[in-house]
Amino acid sequence: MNSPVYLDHAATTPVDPRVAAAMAGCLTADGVFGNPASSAHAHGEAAFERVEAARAAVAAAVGAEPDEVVFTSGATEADNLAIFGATAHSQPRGRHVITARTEHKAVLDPCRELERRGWQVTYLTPDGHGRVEPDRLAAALRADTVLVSLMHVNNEIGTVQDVAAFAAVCERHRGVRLHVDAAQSIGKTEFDFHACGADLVSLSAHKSYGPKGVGALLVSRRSGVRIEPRQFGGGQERGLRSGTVATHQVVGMAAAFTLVVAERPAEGVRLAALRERLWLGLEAHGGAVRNGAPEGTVPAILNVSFDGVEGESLLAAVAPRISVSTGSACTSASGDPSYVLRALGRDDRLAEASLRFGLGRSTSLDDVEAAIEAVGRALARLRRIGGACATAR
Amino acid sequence: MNSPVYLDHAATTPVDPRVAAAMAGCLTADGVFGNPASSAHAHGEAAFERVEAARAAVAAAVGAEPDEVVFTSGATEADNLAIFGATAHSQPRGRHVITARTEHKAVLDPCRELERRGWQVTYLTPDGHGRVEPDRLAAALRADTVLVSLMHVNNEIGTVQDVAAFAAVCERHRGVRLHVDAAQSIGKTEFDFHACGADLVSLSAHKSYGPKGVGALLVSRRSGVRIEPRQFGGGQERGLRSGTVATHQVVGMAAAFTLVVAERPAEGVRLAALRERLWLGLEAHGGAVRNGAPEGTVPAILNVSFDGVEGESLLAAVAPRISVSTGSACTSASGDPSYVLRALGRDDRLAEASLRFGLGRSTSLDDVEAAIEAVGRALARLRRIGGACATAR
Amino acid sequence: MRYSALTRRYFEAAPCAGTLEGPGILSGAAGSRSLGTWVRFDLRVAGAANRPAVIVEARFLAFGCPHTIAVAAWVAEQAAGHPVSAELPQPVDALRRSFDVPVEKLGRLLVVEDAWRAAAARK
Amino acid sequence: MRYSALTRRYFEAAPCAGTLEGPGILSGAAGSRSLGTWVRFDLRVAGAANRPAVIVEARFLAFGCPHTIAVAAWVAEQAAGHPVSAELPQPVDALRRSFDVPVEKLGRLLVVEDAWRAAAARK
Ligand SMILES: Cc1ncc(COP(=O)(O)O)c(C=O)c1O
Ligand SMILES: Cc1ncc(COP(=O)(O)O)c(C=O)c1O
Repeated sequence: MNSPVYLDHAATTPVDPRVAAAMAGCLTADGVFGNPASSAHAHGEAAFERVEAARAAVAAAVGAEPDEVVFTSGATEADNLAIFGATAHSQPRGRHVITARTEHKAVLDPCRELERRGWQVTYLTPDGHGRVEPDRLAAALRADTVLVSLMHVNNEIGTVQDVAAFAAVCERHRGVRLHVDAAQSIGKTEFDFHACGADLVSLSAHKSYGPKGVGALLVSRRSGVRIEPRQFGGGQERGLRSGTVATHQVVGMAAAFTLVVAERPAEGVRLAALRERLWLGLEAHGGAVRNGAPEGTVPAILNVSFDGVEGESLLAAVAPRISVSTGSACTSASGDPSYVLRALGRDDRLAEASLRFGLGRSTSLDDVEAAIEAVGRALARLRRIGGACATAR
Repeated sequence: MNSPVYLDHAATTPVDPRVAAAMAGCLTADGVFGNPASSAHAHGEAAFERVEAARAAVAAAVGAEPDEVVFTSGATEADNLAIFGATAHSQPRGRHVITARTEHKAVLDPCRELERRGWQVTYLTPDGHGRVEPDRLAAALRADTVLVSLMHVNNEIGTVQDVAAFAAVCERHRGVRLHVDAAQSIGKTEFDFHACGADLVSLSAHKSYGPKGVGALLVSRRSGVRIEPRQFGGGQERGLRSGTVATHQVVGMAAAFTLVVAERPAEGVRLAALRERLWLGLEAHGGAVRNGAPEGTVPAILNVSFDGVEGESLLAAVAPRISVSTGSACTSASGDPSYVLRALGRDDRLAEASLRFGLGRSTSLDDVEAAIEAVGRALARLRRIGGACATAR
Repeated sequence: MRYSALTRRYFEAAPCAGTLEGPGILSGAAGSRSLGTWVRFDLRVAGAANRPAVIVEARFLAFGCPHTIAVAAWVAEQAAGHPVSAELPQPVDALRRSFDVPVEKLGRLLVVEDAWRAAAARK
Repeated sequence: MRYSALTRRYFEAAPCAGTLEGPGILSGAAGSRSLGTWVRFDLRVAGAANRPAVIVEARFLAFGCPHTIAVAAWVAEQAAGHPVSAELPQPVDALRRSFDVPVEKLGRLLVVEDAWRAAAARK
């Protein structure tokens, strides 16, 4: 059997060969392998310079200053650092946080943990397309609100939110801090740290053709936001995140971000066309419901619910031909229907019987046609086995 | 100028080319690049299998079971997870922790943070060779002690401690939990998780020819130790450490550990001989004091203090010829005299004027001779400039 | 989700999927689509006097996860030649083991069993 | 530690390291080895009547960090030809900038200045 067509780029992307080459240059004895903290000698200095060049490149790619970049092991760590780090600092001023029901678990689970510690958390329900209306945010703000955490691009349906509007609301509300999970943004849509007005932004490399296991938290200097560190030790990253900085990882992140940002305009147009072809093809199979407004979502993500089939079987039936998922990689193992789609008002059956197509660099028109055909066959077969024609539709 | 001889393997090691090759196979589109959490499809499954094979290999290398391995972003994270995770859980039983003054900052700084939160911490002073006597530990245990954190191999002087003796003391004391930082152990000396009797053990890949940015916390199943997670999200690593597992990183760690453990017996003998040659050569320059008992330290580390010279100048003078450091990479930037050597009773001047030679795979007899000569020249020059012959010696 | 080879095979081939028509067909269903699992069996039986009725042919429909579909398909396939009985060709627990069904999905196998019993009870 | 090119050059070459012997040498020291920084200057001076004494030759000894050694060496090198004076050839602040000395090391430059003054005061 041929290996299936990869259409799960929102879960993770292959590392760009140019990125892999840059990483390889920071590993072995003939490369820059020193410890960037070993400032006493040339091996350490060389690594330090690579790390700082990477920091500058990441900053440039996202419209930040180099000293606003705190490298982490990924967006999960960045989300945790932002949420616990910002709330630890502002605890005296209040113990209320606002987020949305459609956030990634790396935001929701820290919020749940805050609740266990006695904090109050408001979970906003977005509109049917996954957008939190700024007015709703404004209405939820309280005198004791210290942090708002709302994502930029949703990982399941690709909805792009108006972060600048959130920032304006927070700004008016005596400067409550805004954290934005932008793990899915870089290379998928435009993102500019300073322009968006957020205080804290989480990034991940592996959604943008960089390596897994590295990300960053952007910490706004202009806004003067303060966070408490969570990982203590050697004092790396200006004391905000101790632990040896992995040169090859941050170099990979920098190379990947630089490439995807440069290539995004053209790639966005290409993927948007492929996505619309994919949607038309899927729609023709009948009983398909598109999740997320076409104009308000990134071109790289298409999320569709299918009537008359059970979700797990749909996924299993298409798996030999295409690699897709029902939702985020983190929740697809649990088999629960997507909490994101349920938050948008889909019933359990439709939420469960949904596929997230994550288009990416390698995606060709052939891949899209193969996906349309594979889903069509699976639907026909499962609907027949399920007696859907006779009973359900 | 030729690049200096690398003698700082205790700060970090170059990645073994075989390890780098294994990592490269988990990055690009032609490799195993899927998200190991994407269980719905073949791309994810293949990554999952690599991760589990890596887990099994790491476990085998350190005498643990695969399900005792929790992958982290390094030993710093593992130390933090162990200390905060174990104390969070046992808080009701007491708020006292025991550690030693010679631990790595990744242990000491979390302990300081515990103190800020109202915990009490006893910092044991080791003997002149850096060993904590089990009797001292026994004497320090209190009714409210919940955790002991003592390292296996000291990163500055290479002292190997008797972890099994610590474990026996803890066991007798109604099972107070023992955490061991073994970041410097694997490949440098024998280490067996089950044999040593510790509840929690921190590991790092980049001290053993693996990549930076990956490590593990071993969590004993047999002892039933419980820890609270610190990073919340997708629920990876059985909920103990959320965040996408970086396939290439854990695969690199596994490959590296497998190699160093296999090669250790022969390599240990080779390095021990080189280290003794190095010591004899340095001693002949006069005014050299060896830190750590030769029989009680790993062959890969030699730490020597030099009389009659100032530390920073000594380091700067040898830097063009050899890459060494004064202590851990994490503290060498600060310019403070090593707190480890001060804890062993060295005065500030001697503690400051010390060099840690980290021998490793690439180290040849020529490197050792070059080091002896470079240090000799530096000492002679600095002692002359400092007027040491006339006044100090 | 990882599926055993047996599960995958019966999920993919789904032998005996469909319905039977005509007089004397025993039909029974259980579960509910809106709760995620629904199964129906149709059995064609033949019986001489003084001899217990024997299943000649069986068909199934299933809306559910791959385990549900695979097990229902296997049951329908095995049924032919067996006497009509409330017992499945293999007890639920044995099926769970053969098809490597996670414990938390036990409820779904009980839907298969219920559907089978409902059909057999029509006799 | 990163050192500027000038610091590295004077640290490595350390011109004028040593002592001077003989009559009329002005010597002064400051600091303490046990505190980490100690500096000594020896000056050979020549002076005709009615003219201020001029430094003919200077030597230094320094126990200290590379910045301390580099600055002391530079001062000793510059001194020749200058009249004996309590002032360094360049003020401490200018030296700090030329040699890119971190602020937290300012105290060490003051030891260099003190040693120089002690020597010049012998006049
Ligand atoms: C929106 C979002 N946030 C956070 C994460 C977690 O990022 P990481 O895998 O780098 O920990 C992901 C993806 O996994 C994501 O899609
Ligand atoms: C003893 C010890 N513990 C912890 C660490 C930190 O490990 P890592 O660099 O993987 O965070 C190190 C080295 O840096 C170490 O030597």
